[in-house]
Amino acid sequence: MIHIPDFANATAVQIIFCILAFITLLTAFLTIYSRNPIHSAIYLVICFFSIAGHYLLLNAQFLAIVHIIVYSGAIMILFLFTIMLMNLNEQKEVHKPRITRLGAIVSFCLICLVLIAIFINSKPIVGEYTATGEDYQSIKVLGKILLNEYMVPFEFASILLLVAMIGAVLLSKKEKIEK
Amino acid sequence: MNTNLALLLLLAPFLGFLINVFFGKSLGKTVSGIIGTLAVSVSFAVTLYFFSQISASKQAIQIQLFDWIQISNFKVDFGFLLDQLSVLWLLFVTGIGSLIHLYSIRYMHDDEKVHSFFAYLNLFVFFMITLVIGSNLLVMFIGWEGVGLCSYLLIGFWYKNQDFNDAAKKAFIMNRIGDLGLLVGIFIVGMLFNTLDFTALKTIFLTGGIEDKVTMISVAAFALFIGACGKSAQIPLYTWLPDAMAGPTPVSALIHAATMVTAGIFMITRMNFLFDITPDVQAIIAVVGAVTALFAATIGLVQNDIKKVLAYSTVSQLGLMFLALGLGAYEVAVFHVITHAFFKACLFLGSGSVIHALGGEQDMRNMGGLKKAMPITFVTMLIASLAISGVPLFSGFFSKDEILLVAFHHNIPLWVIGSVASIMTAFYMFRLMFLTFFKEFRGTVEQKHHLHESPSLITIPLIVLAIFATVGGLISLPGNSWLNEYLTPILPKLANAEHHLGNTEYMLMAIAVIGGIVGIGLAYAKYIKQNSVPSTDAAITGFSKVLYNKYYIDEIYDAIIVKPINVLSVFFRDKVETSLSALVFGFGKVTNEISYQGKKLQTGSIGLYLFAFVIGLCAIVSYLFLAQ
Amino acid sequence: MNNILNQIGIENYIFLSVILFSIGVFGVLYRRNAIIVFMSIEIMLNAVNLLFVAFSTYHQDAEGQVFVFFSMAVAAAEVAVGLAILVSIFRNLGSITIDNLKNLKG
Amino acid sequence: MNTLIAIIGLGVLCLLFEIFNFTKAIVPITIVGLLAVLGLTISEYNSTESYYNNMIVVSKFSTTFSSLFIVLTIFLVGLSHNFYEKHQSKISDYIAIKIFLLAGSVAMVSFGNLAMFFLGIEVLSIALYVLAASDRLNLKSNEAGMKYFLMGSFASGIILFGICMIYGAMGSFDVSDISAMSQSAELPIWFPIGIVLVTIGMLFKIAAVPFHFWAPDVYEGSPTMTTALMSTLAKVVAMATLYKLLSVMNADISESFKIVVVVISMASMTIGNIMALRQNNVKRMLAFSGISHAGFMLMTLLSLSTSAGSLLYYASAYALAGIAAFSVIIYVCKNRDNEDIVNFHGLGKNNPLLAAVLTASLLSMAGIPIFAGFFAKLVLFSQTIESGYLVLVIVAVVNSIISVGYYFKLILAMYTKEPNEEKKATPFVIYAVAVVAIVLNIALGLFPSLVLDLLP
Amino acid sequence: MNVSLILIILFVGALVTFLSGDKLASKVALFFGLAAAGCSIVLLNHFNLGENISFISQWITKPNVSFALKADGLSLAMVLLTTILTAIITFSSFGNVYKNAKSFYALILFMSFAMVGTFLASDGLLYYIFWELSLIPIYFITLVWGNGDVEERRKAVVKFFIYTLAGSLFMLVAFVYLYQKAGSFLIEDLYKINLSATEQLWIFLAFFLAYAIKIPLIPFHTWQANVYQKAPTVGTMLLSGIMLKMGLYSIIRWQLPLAPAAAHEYKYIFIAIGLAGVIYGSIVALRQRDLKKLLAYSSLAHVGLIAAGTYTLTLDGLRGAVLQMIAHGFVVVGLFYVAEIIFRRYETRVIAEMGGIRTQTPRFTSMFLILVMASISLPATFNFVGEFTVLYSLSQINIWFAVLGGTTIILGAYYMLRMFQHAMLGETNSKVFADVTINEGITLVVIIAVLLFFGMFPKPILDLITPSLEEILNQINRIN
Repeated sequence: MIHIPDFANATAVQIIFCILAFITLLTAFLTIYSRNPIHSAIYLVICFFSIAGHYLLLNAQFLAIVHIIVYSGAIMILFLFTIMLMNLNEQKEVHKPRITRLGAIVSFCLICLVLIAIFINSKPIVGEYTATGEDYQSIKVLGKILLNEYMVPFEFASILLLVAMIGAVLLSKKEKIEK
Repeated sequence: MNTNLALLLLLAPFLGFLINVFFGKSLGKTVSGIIGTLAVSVSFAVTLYFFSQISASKQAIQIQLFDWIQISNFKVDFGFLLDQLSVLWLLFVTGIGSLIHLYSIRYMHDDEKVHSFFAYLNLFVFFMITLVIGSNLLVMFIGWEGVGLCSYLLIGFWYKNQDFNDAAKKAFIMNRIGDLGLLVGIFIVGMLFNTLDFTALKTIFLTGGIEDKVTMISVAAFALFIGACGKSAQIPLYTWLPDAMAGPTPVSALIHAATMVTAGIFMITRMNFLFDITPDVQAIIAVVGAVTALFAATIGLVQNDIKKVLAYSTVSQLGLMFLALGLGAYEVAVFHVITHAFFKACLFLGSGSVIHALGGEQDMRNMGGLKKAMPITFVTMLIASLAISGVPLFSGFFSKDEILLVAFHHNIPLWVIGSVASIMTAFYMFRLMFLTFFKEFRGTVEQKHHLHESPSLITIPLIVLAIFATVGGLISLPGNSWLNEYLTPILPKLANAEHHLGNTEYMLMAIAVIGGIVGIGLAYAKYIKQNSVPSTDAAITGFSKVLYNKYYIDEIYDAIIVKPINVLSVFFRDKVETSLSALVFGFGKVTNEISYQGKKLQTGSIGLYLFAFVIGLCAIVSYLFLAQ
Repeated sequence: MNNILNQIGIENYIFLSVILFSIGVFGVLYRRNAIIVFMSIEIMLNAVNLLFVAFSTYHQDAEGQVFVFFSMAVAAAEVAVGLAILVSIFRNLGSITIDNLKNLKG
Repeated sequence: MNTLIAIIGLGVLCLLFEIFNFTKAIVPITIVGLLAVLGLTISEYNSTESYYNNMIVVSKFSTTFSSLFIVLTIFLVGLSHNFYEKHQSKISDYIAIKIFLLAGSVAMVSFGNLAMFFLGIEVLSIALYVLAASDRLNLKSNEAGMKYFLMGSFASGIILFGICMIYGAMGSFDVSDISAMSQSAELPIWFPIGIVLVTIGMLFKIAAVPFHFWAPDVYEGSPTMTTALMSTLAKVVAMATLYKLLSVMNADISESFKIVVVVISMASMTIGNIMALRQNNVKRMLAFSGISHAGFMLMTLLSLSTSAGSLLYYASAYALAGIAAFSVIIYVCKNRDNEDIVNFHGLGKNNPLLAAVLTASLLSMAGIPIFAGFFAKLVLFSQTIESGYLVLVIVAVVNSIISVGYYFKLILAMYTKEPNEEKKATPFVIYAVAVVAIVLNIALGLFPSLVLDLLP
Repeated sequence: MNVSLILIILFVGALVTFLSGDKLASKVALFFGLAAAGCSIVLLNHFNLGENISFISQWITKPNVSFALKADGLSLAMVLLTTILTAIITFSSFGNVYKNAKSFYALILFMSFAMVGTFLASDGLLYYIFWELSLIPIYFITLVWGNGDVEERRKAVVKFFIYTLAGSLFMLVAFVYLYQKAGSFLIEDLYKINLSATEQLWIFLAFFLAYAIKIPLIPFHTWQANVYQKAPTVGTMLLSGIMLKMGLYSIIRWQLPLAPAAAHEYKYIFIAIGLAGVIYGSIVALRQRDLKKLLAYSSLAHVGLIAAGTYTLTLDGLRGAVLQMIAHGFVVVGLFYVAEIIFRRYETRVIAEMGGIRTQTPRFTSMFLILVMASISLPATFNFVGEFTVLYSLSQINIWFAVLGGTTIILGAYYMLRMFQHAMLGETNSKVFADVTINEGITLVVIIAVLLFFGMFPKPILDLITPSLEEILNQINRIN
């Protein structure tokens, strides 16, 4: 069953979802479309914020906050930093050949259509979405899960970050030339 | 005892061969010649022993040595069969063989490779004996091919001349065509009767019960006949024999006149029981024989090379023998084989003597008037010529006459052909005699200076052979034939054959004699009276040119068989092989080309790679979830 | 506490994230500027994250959200490494246009 | 679990060594450490246990494959000393990254939860991105790193999406739960989609057609050491993981999915082999060869329940041959700016032993008997025929024939061409690694049961 | 005492030769070659006394592969051929100096090892492994020590290798398929399975491809002439003398009994292919310029006949084929050696550049001639016994087959004598042709002695092979 937003009888949640979704998609598109990297970055930040909005809508407050901190805060800053560092501006990008654009559009349409078609074709989800009423996404719960059940992945994520760190260092460290 | 003697008979020449091969060079020319001659003489002596034994006992001697080849339904022993037929053959093989060995000691004295000459001759005798005394078809086949090998070696004895080598090769290959026929015949015989042993086969045939197999037997007989054609130089496989004259003259005398070429007749006589029940094949044999006789005789009319004349004469005479075989008169054929062996050997040796005297000259146009210089040679050759021409009282008269007689009784046209061939024989033989020995010498002055009678080692064999050529007819006089009696165990029909002389017979005899004399007369008229000498090669025209060029048979064979095969070979080599090869390489090339084109796809562009990724993803997903 | 998905529907979240994901794919293919390409990849990852949270709500289960943390860690690590590579390319090449990276081919 | 912890400990130790300036001793100590870990892993062979809420599941599958990975890492670390001679200051970083990469690999084959799987594959990938780009002054290396990174992240995105769909369908990341549920309940379509997407992501990692385009470029551009790692360890890990993913989640593979596998397998073999024919660069050639081997290994997916042993065997055979080949390549192409076949001219004269080793390893890859590669293919063919895909086997056979073409190109270059430079000294470690690897390979070829019987 | 001893001797021999250094290598190799030959003769003796000299032991459990060496008369005959020829071939190479001799001789022994293994193995996979293994040494022998332009040699060798490998891989698939049915690779177990006609046909064809390329039969022969020409003579001898017998042996041992119905059904086609090879090979041989190439095509013709014999599915056909295999092995080694002897003196293999040798060395000429005569199967040589039996078996099927096969008698004589004439006869060559050395003489004499002896007394070999061939024939005929 496809929920087509019925704007006449739309609940607030539905309207918010639609607006957020629109913002998300638009800014995501603009991120890609914008010629100036800095603009792209800013659109992306907006996009991330709108996604955080979705999280909030789904009542995942903690995640929303983490999301904003990590993406908008850390990752985007890293991007911006690099853009600034390299002093990029819009002129730098060479003209895209038509075939590239065509290919990109074809891919976009294909992947979009194929996946959506599958979901539409498939057996719709029937019935009410259950709500246990239990708290499953508060910081407390998340913390428990993360540090009990998911302790090993959590620790292992540290290895991931360690590797990334060593890697970044390895790639940028100047060598002492030993003769 | 018999086994040991038979082995001595067989191995004496082989021993001679080995000694000559390994020590011949150090022994010196004469010694190696003597060893060769002795070896064959030993065989001759043993043969005489066996002859006397068999004449007395009339029992064939069977000797089994060991198992040789094993076939699923029968096995082939290596064994000997000494019966009337084989001993008879042995007699003249080893007898004439000894004489020719003796002759060769002197004749080949100036050659540097005398020892290998004697080695080959001994080897030849060894194989010939194997051929003759083999107790089954396959042992005979050893000898059969072995004499072919020796013939190859001896024709190509002067191997520095590639023309001679070509002749040798040709002889071998032509023989092999026949051999294939013989093999096929052997296969069929083996298949039908589960044995190749002569005695066993004969028993099977005599007991009967083979009527349902006659068709296959005919095929076998025909195949065997092809084998005989190859060895005995019948149409269409005769062309090798004239070329075989490239070998030293004693070789021509021994192998290509007296012994090897008669192997076909031997084989057919051996298998007479088989041929007797296949009249169709017999008819073919008779026709082929007659045609060959005439055909070769016509060619012989105009040849100028003394040995070539004799060669075609041999082919012609062999044709007559086949005619007799085809008519079922095996004993007559055998009789002619024997007389022919004497006079033809004599003729060849005589011509050898002439050639020797002239320092290698073989063209009769450059001879003449040798009568005075070489009286013994002249007389012996004259006797032999009279014999071959069928002049009464000489051996040839009896044997040839019997053939014509048989032909007349069976089929008049064949008799006519045979008679014409005989007249021609008389003509060309005396043409040879007149051109060689009469009138003035036409050679160079230097040759004339050297003219001389050959030494006694050469003339003695001539004289011996001439004597036999004269009296050889005695073994089978009309009406009182020792030979027929002797051969009766081999040819059971002879027992009840009546041999009386009626008017018809006398008349035919007269016709034959007249024919012979006419032939001689014609030759006399042309070469003595008119004093004509054959013109030079270029001046020959008309039909005689066709004859002189042997009906262009060699050229025709060359054009329709040899050339096409060679062209085919070149075509296969240059075209088919390369294209097959290219086909295989083609797979590699195509994949390589695909690879080369494929490399262009790998452009290095991330966009393309990701595009492929996405397309692949979509394809898989849509195949799995949308296409169902 | 009512499940918010009753009002929106999980499908819509799926469609949203599929489209968002596709936009990311589009970006990766469309842009030649490596940084924007990185950003597109981030968009893809975020599309998935969004779906994780939606599913988490759908199942009323926290694990999905926990997974998003790991996903973020991964994204961060990737970006760090990616940018490090980018920087060294920029040092060598003076440009970050990925079309210039065509030395390896064939 | 102990293995994983020990490996991580070793990795951290490596980092610490630099601080204490032990760089000289780092390689031997790491090797000794890895040997100890290997012993530890082997000792766990018979214990099937799951740790920490089923995050890590130790089974025969995980221990055997982990052991293989550790062995490969030992070889790779052994070669490192020589390769990174000029980068002494960074050697501990390199080694540590490799050790962590190993940790990621082990996590990938012993995961009990998709989170571990995802983190494992990311550790592996990120380590590889770094290693690919590690020759940072070399533009080719940069390019390789960039390409790998971009495409790898893209694939990670797909994998993540797939995991998400699985989660959406199952509400859990725990593979045993997923496995249980996949049988019982009526599933939403998300689950098969998730499986397919994850599979596609893994197909990218093992470089199967049409997700293979990165491989030749990245192999060529990366430092040879890294290429060796990618083509042996990384490929084997990815394949084992894909196998484990599909078998452990009890994703009842449909017929049409099998057809997809068959098609991809055929395409990988064919395209890999054909493209390899015209390559001049040995690393590139081996990349395409690797693609074709990926195609071969995919055949194991057609008989999931019985082919773990053959996969292990194939992986061992292929990886050991790869290690031997790359150790020779490292020796030959040291101080050269490319790895073209020209460099191998006359190796048969200059260094017969290494030429023989390279020949043997190529023959093994081509599937010539007594080398393990032969048995690997044989077992694979046998299983595939058993599951009824004779056509696939015939395509595989045709491909084996094509593959001989390019393997022999290299062999011919070694033996028929004149050397274009003087002999150079060969470090001991190269000999040691090359010979030991190829001897192991031959030993496996002579006694295939040693490995084949380890897994059902 | 069992047959694995021969394998061990040869393998150890290869190792020791490799370690012995370039100077000693040839002698060490000869020693081990002789030891192996001696060992096989001793084993033959044991076998004739009725002892069990087979060897079997489980090798791999999954797939079920055994290290099974079964010695019956047929195998032993082939093993004897291999070991004796290996010794002869090794000895024959004494006149040449090879660089890196230790590897060269080690490879010879290793190849011999693999070939002996092929002949002995009674486990399909083991057999296949040995079969493939034998390819590697000859590849290197040809590649590294061959003659002529390197590029062309490379092309020829690679073609050879890929081609033969291609064929045998299909055989492998067939084996695997059979294994799926039987659950074991042991030949006895493979015999037991019942296959449908279609299955049999495909299996038959898969085997045929492998063997047709190896033997080779037309039209799969294109690798042959080039490789024979480019290979060093030792390699050519190994290839033509022994290796191509592997294919023929395998037809008898594996192909026919495993797919008997298909064999019966399609035998005419395969006989025809064999006979086509006889005629085609003979005709192509006629106008070859290169001596080794000519011999290669003559080999093509002969093996075509042998193959035709095997496909008759009669005892005579099989027996004749085996006899002819052995005979051809010796004669072709002898002939190639003759080519080598000429090459050592004249440095050419082009027939047109020879000629006029006979005057200078009558002894050598005689031996050459005997070999030529044996090769065209003159009666009283071993080749005749084989060829006669084969032709006889063909005549049992259809007399025309015998006639067609018999053309080899004529055409063979044609091309061989033509070659002999142009290579040896004619005016004395201006280049000096040194007489054969003692080593060369011994080699040729041994070969000739074998050919002549068994030409007259083939019985020991017949007695050796007949029981095993009958057993195989029972297998072939089991469905009828």
